[in-house]
Amino acid sequence: MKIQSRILILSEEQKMIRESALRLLDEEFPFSVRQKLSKSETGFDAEHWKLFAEMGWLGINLPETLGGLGGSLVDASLIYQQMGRTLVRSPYLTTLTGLKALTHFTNGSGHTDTLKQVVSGNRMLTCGLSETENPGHPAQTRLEENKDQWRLNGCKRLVPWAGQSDDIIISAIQKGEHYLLIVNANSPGVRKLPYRMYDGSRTADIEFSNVEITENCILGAISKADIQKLLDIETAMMCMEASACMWAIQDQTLEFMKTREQFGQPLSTLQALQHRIVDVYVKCQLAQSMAEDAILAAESICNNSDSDFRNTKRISAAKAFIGEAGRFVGKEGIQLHGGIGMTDDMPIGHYFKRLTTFDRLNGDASWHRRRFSG
Amino acid sequence: MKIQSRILILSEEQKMIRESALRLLDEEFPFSVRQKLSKSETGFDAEHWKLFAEMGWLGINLPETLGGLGGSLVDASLIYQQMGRTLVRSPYLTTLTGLKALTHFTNGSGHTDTLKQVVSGNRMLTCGLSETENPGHPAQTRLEENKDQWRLNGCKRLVPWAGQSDDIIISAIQKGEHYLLIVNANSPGVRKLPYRMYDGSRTADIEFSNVEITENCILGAISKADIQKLLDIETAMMCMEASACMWAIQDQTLEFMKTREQFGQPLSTLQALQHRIVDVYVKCQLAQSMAEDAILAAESICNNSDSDFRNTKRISAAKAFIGEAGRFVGKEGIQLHGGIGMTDDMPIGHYFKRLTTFDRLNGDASWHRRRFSG
Amino acid sequence: MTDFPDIKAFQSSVRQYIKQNLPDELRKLVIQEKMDIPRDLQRQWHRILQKKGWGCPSWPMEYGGPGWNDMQHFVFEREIALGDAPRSMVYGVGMLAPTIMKYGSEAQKQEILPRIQNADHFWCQGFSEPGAGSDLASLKTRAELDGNEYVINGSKMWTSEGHIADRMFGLFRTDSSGKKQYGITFLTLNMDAPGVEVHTIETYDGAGREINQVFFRDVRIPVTNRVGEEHQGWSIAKYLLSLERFGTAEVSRSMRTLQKIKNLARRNKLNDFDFDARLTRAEISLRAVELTEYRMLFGEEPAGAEASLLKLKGTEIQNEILELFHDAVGNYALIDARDDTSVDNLPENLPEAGYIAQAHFNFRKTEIYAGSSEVQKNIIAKAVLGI
Amino acid sequence: MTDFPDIKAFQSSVRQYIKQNLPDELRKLVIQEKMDIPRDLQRQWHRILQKKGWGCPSWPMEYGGPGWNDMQHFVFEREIALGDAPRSMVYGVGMLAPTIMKYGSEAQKQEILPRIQNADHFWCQGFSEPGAGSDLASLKTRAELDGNEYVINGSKMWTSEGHIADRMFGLFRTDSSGKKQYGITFLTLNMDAPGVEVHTIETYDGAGREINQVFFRDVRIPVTNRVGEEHQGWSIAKYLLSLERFGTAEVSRSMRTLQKIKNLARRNKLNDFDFDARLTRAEISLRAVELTEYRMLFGEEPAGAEASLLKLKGTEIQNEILELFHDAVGNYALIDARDDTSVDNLPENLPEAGYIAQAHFNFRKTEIYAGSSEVQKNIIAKAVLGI
Repeated sequence: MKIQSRILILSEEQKMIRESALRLLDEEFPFSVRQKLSKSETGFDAEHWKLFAEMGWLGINLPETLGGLGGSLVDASLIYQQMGRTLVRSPYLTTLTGLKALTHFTNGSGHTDTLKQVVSGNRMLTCGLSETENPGHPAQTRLEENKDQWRLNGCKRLVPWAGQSDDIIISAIQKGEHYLLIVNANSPGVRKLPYRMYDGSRTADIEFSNVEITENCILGAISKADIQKLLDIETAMMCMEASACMWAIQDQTLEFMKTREQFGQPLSTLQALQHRIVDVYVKCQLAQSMAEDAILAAESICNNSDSDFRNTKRISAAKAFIGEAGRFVGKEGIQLHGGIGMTDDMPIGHYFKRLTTFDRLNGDASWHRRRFSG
Repeated sequence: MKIQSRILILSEEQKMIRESALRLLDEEFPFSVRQKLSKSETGFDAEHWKLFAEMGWLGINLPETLGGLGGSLVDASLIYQQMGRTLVRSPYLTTLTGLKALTHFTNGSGHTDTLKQVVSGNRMLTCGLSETENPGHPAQTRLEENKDQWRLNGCKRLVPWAGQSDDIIISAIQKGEHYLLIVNANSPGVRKLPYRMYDGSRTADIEFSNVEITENCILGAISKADIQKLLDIETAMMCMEASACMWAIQDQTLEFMKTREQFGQPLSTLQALQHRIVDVYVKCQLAQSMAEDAILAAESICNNSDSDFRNTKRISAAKAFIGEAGRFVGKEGIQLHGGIGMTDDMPIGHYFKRLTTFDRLNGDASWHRRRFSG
Repeated sequence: MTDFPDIKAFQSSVRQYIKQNLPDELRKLVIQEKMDIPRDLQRQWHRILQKKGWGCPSWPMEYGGPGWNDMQHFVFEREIALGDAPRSMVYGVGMLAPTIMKYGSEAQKQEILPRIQNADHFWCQGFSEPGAGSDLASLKTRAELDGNEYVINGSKMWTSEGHIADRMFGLFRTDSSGKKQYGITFLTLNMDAPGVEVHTIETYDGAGREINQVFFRDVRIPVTNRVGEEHQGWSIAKYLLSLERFGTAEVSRSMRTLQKIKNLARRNKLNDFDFDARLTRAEISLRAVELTEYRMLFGEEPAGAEASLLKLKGTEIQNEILELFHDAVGNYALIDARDDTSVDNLPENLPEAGYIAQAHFNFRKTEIYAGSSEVQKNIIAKAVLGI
Repeated sequence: MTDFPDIKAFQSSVRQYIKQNLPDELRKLVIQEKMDIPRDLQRQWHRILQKKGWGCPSWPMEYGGPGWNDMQHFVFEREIALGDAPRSMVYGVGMLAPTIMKYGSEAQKQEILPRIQNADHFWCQGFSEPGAGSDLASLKTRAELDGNEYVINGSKMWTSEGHIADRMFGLFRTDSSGKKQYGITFLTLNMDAPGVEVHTIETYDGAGREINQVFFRDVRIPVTNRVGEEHQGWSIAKYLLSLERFGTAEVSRSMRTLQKIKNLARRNKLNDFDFDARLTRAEISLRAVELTEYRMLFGEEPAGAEASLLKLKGTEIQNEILELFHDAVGNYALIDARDDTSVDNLPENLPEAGYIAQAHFNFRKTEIYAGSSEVQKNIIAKAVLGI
């Protein structure tokens, strides 16, 4: 099913972004390639990353002066939506978050070179803002001054793609205040404990033992609310990805039901199964509405320096809803496929794993429900 | 569907109790009679009550010396189960609870005459142990001694059939201790605010203003745990009733589906509806297991003076499960009937109302889940 | 979201007008979810709205409507719900009138529309029959041509407001020889015509007079009461039923119920985490339906059969929310609101107990009528998913 | 409940024996929900049980089984699960053996049963095919009689443990002329026979070698390998499949998982009311299935097709509980347990993260295999409700 926006009213240009992203990803990133990359060293392909850079996708939200396209968050979300649909796995989102952190709070001053290298695909950047399951939980990682030298001690958990990154943006605490830092991932005292995730993406715990931090790498003080904003924006992007994953499951399951025969007739003619694929379809529609609303809320957050609690709630409602709905749709997708749905060769299980991951990251459904009602 | 016990292993005599109760109730209490009685003054028929007395049902749990049959709680539950199945409305359960309170804690001494009159159907007794939604919440109703006279002040909420009763057993507090009293419902200072419930049963708030209580009417001190036991036993009885209500809905809905045609074929041939009535059937089976287990737990409570928290949990698990399952089955029953299910002439909606009432009384599903897990 | 200039101003003028002009007596009945609102009160309110030209909100200007765009109409309906005003007179204003505008003769337009607009005539719908509910096309009530008149025999079922209606529009069997969709004719008739008898169908919730069975025994109506061609009523009915597609989700009413629950929970100081978790879930689900309704109405492309999901999910969440309301009220919700003594005895701080149970039971109908949830699923399967 | 004298004593002797004799290495694999437990470990454990005469718990004494009554068997299986011992060897011990006892020739009994009892031979099942899953009778793999041999061509799908099995029993098409249930023959064969090829089917959860597709190319087996009459294998299969009816609810395993969740929650000091509410609901639902299983096994009347509900609800609640476990572990549950580095890096206090995701994904199979949930519903509709 073609994804049509209805809450988002897209310009012709935006529709083009969406369509061309889909075309490119379909071509360059078929399921077979994804499977091959799952067990590779880095989990994604440097050639793909180069392509993303060439398409301008990495700098889509940056001003043209910094080598970007000057696009909106919605523009970026349309690309990421199609990555969800085609189940593309890459450090795309965490890179965008890292760039946003770098530019939004410091306008990139002093790190223009890093920025440009990231945007051109020559340097990998990631961002680790959480230390526990609760997104935005205050950092315990400490920045300390000792004899005119800044030292970093602590641990950041499950920082996406940190093992594959050259630079990591993190938050740390100093005298009760939070600071945003950019740390070279290969500095002495930085220890990475890498993990492969079950959706094939990579992550790592990062331990900092007396890591020397130059003045230049301290981007500035940042409020807890501003950290939360970065996370909210990222979460809204994830919602767009996840709702597109759901559509992919719907499409593939419907197609399977139309072709697979049992007791002499296609599965799609059995009314009990019809009603169940309808339930899946309905969840996809509702999830899409929530995702679109979340990305609009996130765009408001981007555009306003004031914190608006309503926007935060819109994003939490979406995350909670899609978290649950996505897992439901994944389970139904497998069940409606029967045994075939359990096989590694079918994409369906991999979409389900991605959607399960989605529900957990940046706060699960239960956490966001509490935040929504709080 | 014939209700078969499987956790409960019944004696031949018990099977006879069950079958004869069903036969009698089916005959004497068809749905048309129930409908007629709904809007009558008292909500039930004195002739039926006489019949219950003649059958020995009112004194089923009392020793023969007090005019009872000396039967077990399971025996009583088999009768009450069939009242659920045939949707009989009467003060049967609250009468049993009242009698249990009267005999269990005082062995009826001093009230033998009242007991006998109740058992023979000539005097109506009820029991009001709760003052809030939380079953067994400590009483606020106060028993006070003033110049060698006992006075009662306070209010008991929603005491079942209190408007139709001659005597009411209640708990009251005096100097931090709880006492069980039997109060003549027509004493000066007793004010009844009667209600008709949507399932046609009757209830009342009872206000006590300086009601004079003779020494003889103070049955004795009672612990909170013992009040809870009385409520637990009553709750287990209700579970047997409710699970039988569920079976009735299942039977009637299945029958309807087999006969009602749409688009030229019986509803029962539509697979989506088949799977839904299967869900109903499954809930009925599970609920029955829970009900049987609850009544066995309640029988243990009856037989042991020691409080066993495990028995309490078994009953709470059953109440929570059947509360939710009953409402589910009621809603499905109506939905599968379509418009016909909305009409007052069909029993289905009345069973649903009874099951909704069941979920609320003596603590709703949410309350019992907390108690189970606590 | 799309910007609609001045929509905020429009919204607040509607809100203001409702607040100032809705009779208290009526507001109270609506808050209490009464199904049997008296005819004269309904008429009074219609005329109050009509003073502003708002009585027939969906009508184009050429027929004396306000000529609103979809967004204005949407905002108006939401304010009606949130302001505790009654639903608009759906059978005349919302269903028959647009059908007449599209299929009616000039004479029918002249005759029918002004009387709807002025609330002179109340209409009811004669579609379903005892053996034809979801399977509407199998209807059997006959209209036989006899000279210049049709003679009607049979009965119609589930006729809401049949007991207060002046007129009925409906579908009647004029030919049984072909496939069942053929041979159905769309007719209108006077409810006081000889041979028409209205019997109330009592519902298990005890909502009072709401639905009826209407019997016809040799009821004679002039041929000029026919809308469209003889035997071709099915396509008119399909058009008419498609008008119900939006709004049946009852999102605005559910939003209002949620407000009531929160208001009650604040007063009752509930501290039940289990309840709170259910409430939050329901609130988020309602939001998903609300946003989807908005998206389908005002988004990139107009929604077709997909809109069936709004009815499907909207009524589901509506009933979930009413169930939460019922549970929040507590055990006093168990009283029978038909019994005056019981209502009088209720604690003063719990007026909700006087109506919530009835609403909770009554509104189960919304998952059944106007195409049951099962029918909506069949429609989506067929028309959207192509299976 | 019925009293079974001495059942408590029996239970504690079983518990004791498992505790003292289950090899640590094996216990660890079971705790980690490993699907690919090595053959030699399985054999070792079987022989440890067999020392007590418990290796084939369902067998009657005449065949060297313990001759237990249903209650003893039930208690034994529960203790196996709660004691983190592996499932018994279902294909040989639980399925083929009783079938041979009922339908096999004397020679087959002599040949097959002792080798199962001593765990000399591991068996697998060849029923499903790529085009015949829920619709088993539409199987197509052919066995053609050629003198004293059958010649097999085709393939079998979803063959659990096919890669470690010595023998297969299965259903093969010997005649396609009649209705599809006719012409199916029950045969056994050597997995190392020329022309047999076993291909592992990888599952999306990454559970390792568990299920296979088995290809047959001109595989020749002697006629004496046939069980029962030619073409009449369907009724044997139905008998064999009915043996699975209990136990597939996996109640005991779910009880064990619940213990693990509570243990974890205590350590993690979770304080999430939403999670607690879900957990309590699941615990109560499991209890309902547990009691129903008990009731159907030991109650007033033996359960027939109703037992389908145990598989249906048991696997549903099993997966609900595994999902809760996954959620309770938190974000470290997201790691891929196939990757040794990842497992090594895990925080020490969270060993559950090393296996829960895989179990959570893998066990979705239980709602699909051995008659999917949809098939169970069809069975109940037809055989219990008569529709």
